[in-house]
Amino acid sequence: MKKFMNTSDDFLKESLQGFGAAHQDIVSVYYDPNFITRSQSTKEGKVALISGGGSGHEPMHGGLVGHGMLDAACPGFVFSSPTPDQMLAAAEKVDSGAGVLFIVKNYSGDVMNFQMASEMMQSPNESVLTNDDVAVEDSSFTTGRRGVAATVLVEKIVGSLAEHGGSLQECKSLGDKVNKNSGSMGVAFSSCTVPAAGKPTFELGFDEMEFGVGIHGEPGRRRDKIKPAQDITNELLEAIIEDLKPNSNEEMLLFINGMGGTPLTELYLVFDNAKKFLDSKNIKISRSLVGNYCTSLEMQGASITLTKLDEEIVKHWDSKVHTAAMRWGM
Amino acid sequence: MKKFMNTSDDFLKESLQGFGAAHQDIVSVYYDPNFITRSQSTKEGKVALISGGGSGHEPMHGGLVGHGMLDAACPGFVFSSPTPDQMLAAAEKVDSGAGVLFIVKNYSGDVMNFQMASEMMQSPNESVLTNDDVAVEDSSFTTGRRGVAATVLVEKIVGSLAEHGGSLQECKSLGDKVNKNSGSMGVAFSSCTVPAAGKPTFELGFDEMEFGVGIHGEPGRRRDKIKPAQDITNELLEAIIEDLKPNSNEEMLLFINGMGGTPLTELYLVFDNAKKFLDSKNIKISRSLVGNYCTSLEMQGASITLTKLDEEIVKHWDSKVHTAAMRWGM
Amino acid sequence: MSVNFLINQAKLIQEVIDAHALEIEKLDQEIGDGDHIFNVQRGIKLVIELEPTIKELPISKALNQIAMKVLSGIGGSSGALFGTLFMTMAKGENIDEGVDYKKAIEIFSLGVEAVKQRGKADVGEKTMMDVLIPVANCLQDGIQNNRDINEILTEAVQVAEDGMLSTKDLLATKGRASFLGERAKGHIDPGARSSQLMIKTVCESVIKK
Amino acid sequence: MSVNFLINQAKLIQEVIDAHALEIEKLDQEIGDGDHIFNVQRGIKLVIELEPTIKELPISKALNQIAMKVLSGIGGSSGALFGTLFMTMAKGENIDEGVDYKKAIEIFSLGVEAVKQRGKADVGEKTMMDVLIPVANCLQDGIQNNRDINEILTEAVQVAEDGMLSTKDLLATKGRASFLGERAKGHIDPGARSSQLMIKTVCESVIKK
Ligand SMILES: Nc1ncnc2c1ncn2[C@@H]1O[C@H](COP(=O)(O)OP(=O)(O)O)[C@@H](O)[C@H]1O
Ligand SMILES: Nc1ncnc2c1ncn2[C@@H]1O[C@H](COP(=O)(O)OP(=O)(O)O)[C@@H](O)[C@H]1O
Ligand SMILES: [Mg+2]
Ligand SMILES: [Mg+2]
Ligand SMILES: [Mg+2]
Ligand SMILES: [Mg+2]
Repeated sequence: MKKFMNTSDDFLKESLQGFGAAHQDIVSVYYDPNFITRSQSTKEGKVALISGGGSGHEPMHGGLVGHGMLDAACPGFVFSSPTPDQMLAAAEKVDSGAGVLFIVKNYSGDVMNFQMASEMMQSPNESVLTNDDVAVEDSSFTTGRRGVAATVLVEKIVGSLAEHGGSLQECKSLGDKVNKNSGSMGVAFSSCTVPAAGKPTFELGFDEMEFGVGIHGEPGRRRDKIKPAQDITNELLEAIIEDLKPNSNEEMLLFINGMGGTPLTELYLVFDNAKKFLDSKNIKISRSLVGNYCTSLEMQGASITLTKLDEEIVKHWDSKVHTAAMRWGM
Repeated sequence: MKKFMNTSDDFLKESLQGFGAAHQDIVSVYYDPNFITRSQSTKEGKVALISGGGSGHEPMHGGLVGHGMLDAACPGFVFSSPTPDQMLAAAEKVDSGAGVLFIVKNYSGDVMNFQMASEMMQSPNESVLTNDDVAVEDSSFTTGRRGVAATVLVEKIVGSLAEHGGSLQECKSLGDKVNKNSGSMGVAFSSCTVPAAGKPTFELGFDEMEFGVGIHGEPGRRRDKIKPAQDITNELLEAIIEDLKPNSNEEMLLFINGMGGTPLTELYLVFDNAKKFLDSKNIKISRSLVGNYCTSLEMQGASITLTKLDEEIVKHWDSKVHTAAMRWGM
Repeated sequence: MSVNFLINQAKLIQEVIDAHALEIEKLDQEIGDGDHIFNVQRGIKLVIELEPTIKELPISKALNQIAMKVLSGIGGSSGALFGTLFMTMAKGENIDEGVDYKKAIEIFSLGVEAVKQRGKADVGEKTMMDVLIPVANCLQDGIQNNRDINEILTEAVQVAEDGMLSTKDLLATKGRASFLGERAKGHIDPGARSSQLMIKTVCESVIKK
Repeated sequence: MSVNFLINQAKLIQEVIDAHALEIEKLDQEIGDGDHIFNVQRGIKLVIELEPTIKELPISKALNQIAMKVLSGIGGSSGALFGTLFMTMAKGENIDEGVDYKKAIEIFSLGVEAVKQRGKADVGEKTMMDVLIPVANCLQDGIQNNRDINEILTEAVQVAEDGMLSTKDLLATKGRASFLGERAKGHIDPGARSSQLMIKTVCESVIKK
């Protein structure tokens, strides 16, 4: 395993320390229990947004803490959900009386830990559960679908509404809507290596890819031979479109997300290929995002997310934001 | 080779197309010859900054075109310097009469091609040559040192001066100063693969790293066994400090740059380790940057850059910027 | 059941889990995200480190401290589930007046019921519940029918193993493995394996006495 | 020397370079950035594609178009250097009135001198100059001494090969390989190899006639 690390035990802590030191103007980092808040306290009457999840997906969620987005993030160990004490400590710090909205990716561990925190909390709180990964079949009898890259979009859009004075219920509703309007699917060219494990989570042949991979290296729909980018892009988009069923001429946001080990150059190429395909389907891309936002350690690969837009979503997407990883308008 | 690509011939073009489509508000992309300009034309009397170099280092330079930074960028083929016709076409588009400053990384190919463009141009122009890579010995009898990640800092800082009305000579002087004040060195954990080559540029054993690597995968000072991050960081910093000879309590900018395949989590860990070392040397880090800015395709690794700060440099570092890859204040 | 008993069991469990670490790691890599073994190992270590803090405490307080440590120190699904198990056991009625076999089985069963509520998974969904629920049932049955405790525990070891093995051919409907659909078939659930090993360890150590 | 001759030479060179592509690629991977072979191959292809555009042009215009194509189509060091070579040759005095051996050698030598200015590298710095300069000198010497052209060209082939081989043990002081210091020793310079192959191809094809 080749990583910039000293020991796997210190990996998370040192990374958090570096993050905190590099972005003192935006965030404060707390330890034992670990959580990240904005460097300025929540203004009175503003709903506090808290997300969290296993580490290894940076910049999500710590890099998304700041004006117009999250109030706090709770990083678990690498790929392990955080624990209720982290969420409670974070909530205590950032709750200004208007309630707390938890943004939770749909994994058993995350869901259960956030639920326990929610039950232990005295103050009003709600949760938005993201489950945008169309690689997995949805069903109310099972855990359902995974929450992946659309979580970033939910955090941006709901973050703006909270900043503009939206109530806890309004924030939850908008979060649920953005999640429902979104579909994602990813593909991996290489595995990632969890520091504590020291070896790759899975093995891929030199000419293989994992189609529909999860953000922890969970197996996807199938293992496939590697293909031209246009073919991969088309197949990902077909799966997403089949799920979202957009109308012709529907306006959408196209998000090309890198898994951590794929450079921007390739992500822009995927964006190009995606646009060609979507143009041919009369789907209008009126907003976009390209970059490494919801990653899987050093995994090579990318995911595509499409989100149906309406006036409210566009307004809150465009509004200003100031976090370590996403910043515009200020 | 696993890449998001269709054919190696179309790699650059499709990537540029995606870049242009994703950032229409900031840039315009031109083809044959290829160059990228701001979507708005240079305001009268403002010195035009043009950089360029081989592709494969994204977001440098195209992602650094925009308000407060570059006016144009000329992308060559992957790892091949661009050609004079690109620079001439770009200059023609963005020169508003106050002259053109070329920012060129010190490689024979880049230097010669930019020189030819400069000689062919009618209007006033100057060049800043960056050569911050301390892994290579400096000498006036040889090509000298390579230009690497400090180029990004030069572009930001000089970009601000140009925006604030600095003359061509003033811009050149500031660029030379920032370059002289900067030292960089990198380490690679894996090779990169040039699309046209289809196989890795070099081979590294499972426990080896290339210490002092160049941004095209050029060999560095030595091949070494992989070490704890703190050791690697210390050695890189020692080499840089030996070159820059900062005073005790000198204020510096610390830039941890990813090579493309190393995730943010690790870069922040390196930032932490670097801060620990610099604290012990009484070097004050008063500005910082962490991320993938000057990359080498999908190479795993990182480089560290230190820049001595003074009031002028800090002012122009802090001023607002609006490019695809670097944005603050607006 | 005493605090001392709990700590000793944790130490025995540590040995057994460590001996099966690679196997459990591999199971979670195949149908999960690979962290289950580290989660479990970290949890056990934290519980053992609690010894000086809890050894003089009444068992309800000790169990509660263990629960909090497990809950805050593990993370992931197993942290929430094992945390819930101990939190519920700590709330057992009158346990500070002594915990005999009957009481121990009672509070364990209450704990398993709470875990079932927390994870909303029942038998047959390819999780640790395929071990925990049958074991709780077997223990309760045995004690209600006044059977010999060694016999009951011996049966529980077998039931745990059967439950664990049964997960192999199941389709997962809860937890991370549920994302795999048919592809999860043919793999034993990591949480079922670690729970089964813990139950086996505890039961056999008690039988030995 | 005619436009037709230039195009035919480009086609011959293409065959030879393609046959040595892997070798040249490896050389630039060892002490450069690996793109030299692609740069050269792209350049040759572009020149050959110019055939319909330039075949009726006077040689000065044809050479100039070749120069511009090489300059704008290759990039990197070799694009600037080969571009400079052709740009300078295109400027040769009175070449549209016919180019005999003497004239050809004269404009080639002027071109090499311009390349030397452009790259600021002389013999002994481990670049293509270790081939180009000795070859230009050998050709000029030969023609000034009125030696037999076949003899001159045969010698030039040998001089090119010696120059190319000499780069192996040199320390590089110019170009990308200069970054390597001692580590560049033991490797032949890719630009020297490609230039040598081109010179060999041209000379031998002329000798054959
Ligand atoms: N909803 C659930 N109910 C019961 N057990 C579950 C549930 N979800 C997961 N598990 C158990 O948790 C185990 C995985 O634990 P672990 O790897 O520590 O957490 P995570 O899945 O969050 O990475 C699974 O093997 C399964 O036995
Ligand atoms: N300053 C120079 N003068 C002469 N030749 C040079 C110079 N710099 C580089 N070269 C030649 O160029 C060759 C490399 O060309 P190429 O790989 O196409 O460009 P780059 O080095 O920009 O990648 C070297 O092998 C060397 O022969
Ligand atoms: Mg986990
Ligand atoms: Mg090159
Ligand atoms: Mg797991
Ligand atoms: Mg080269």
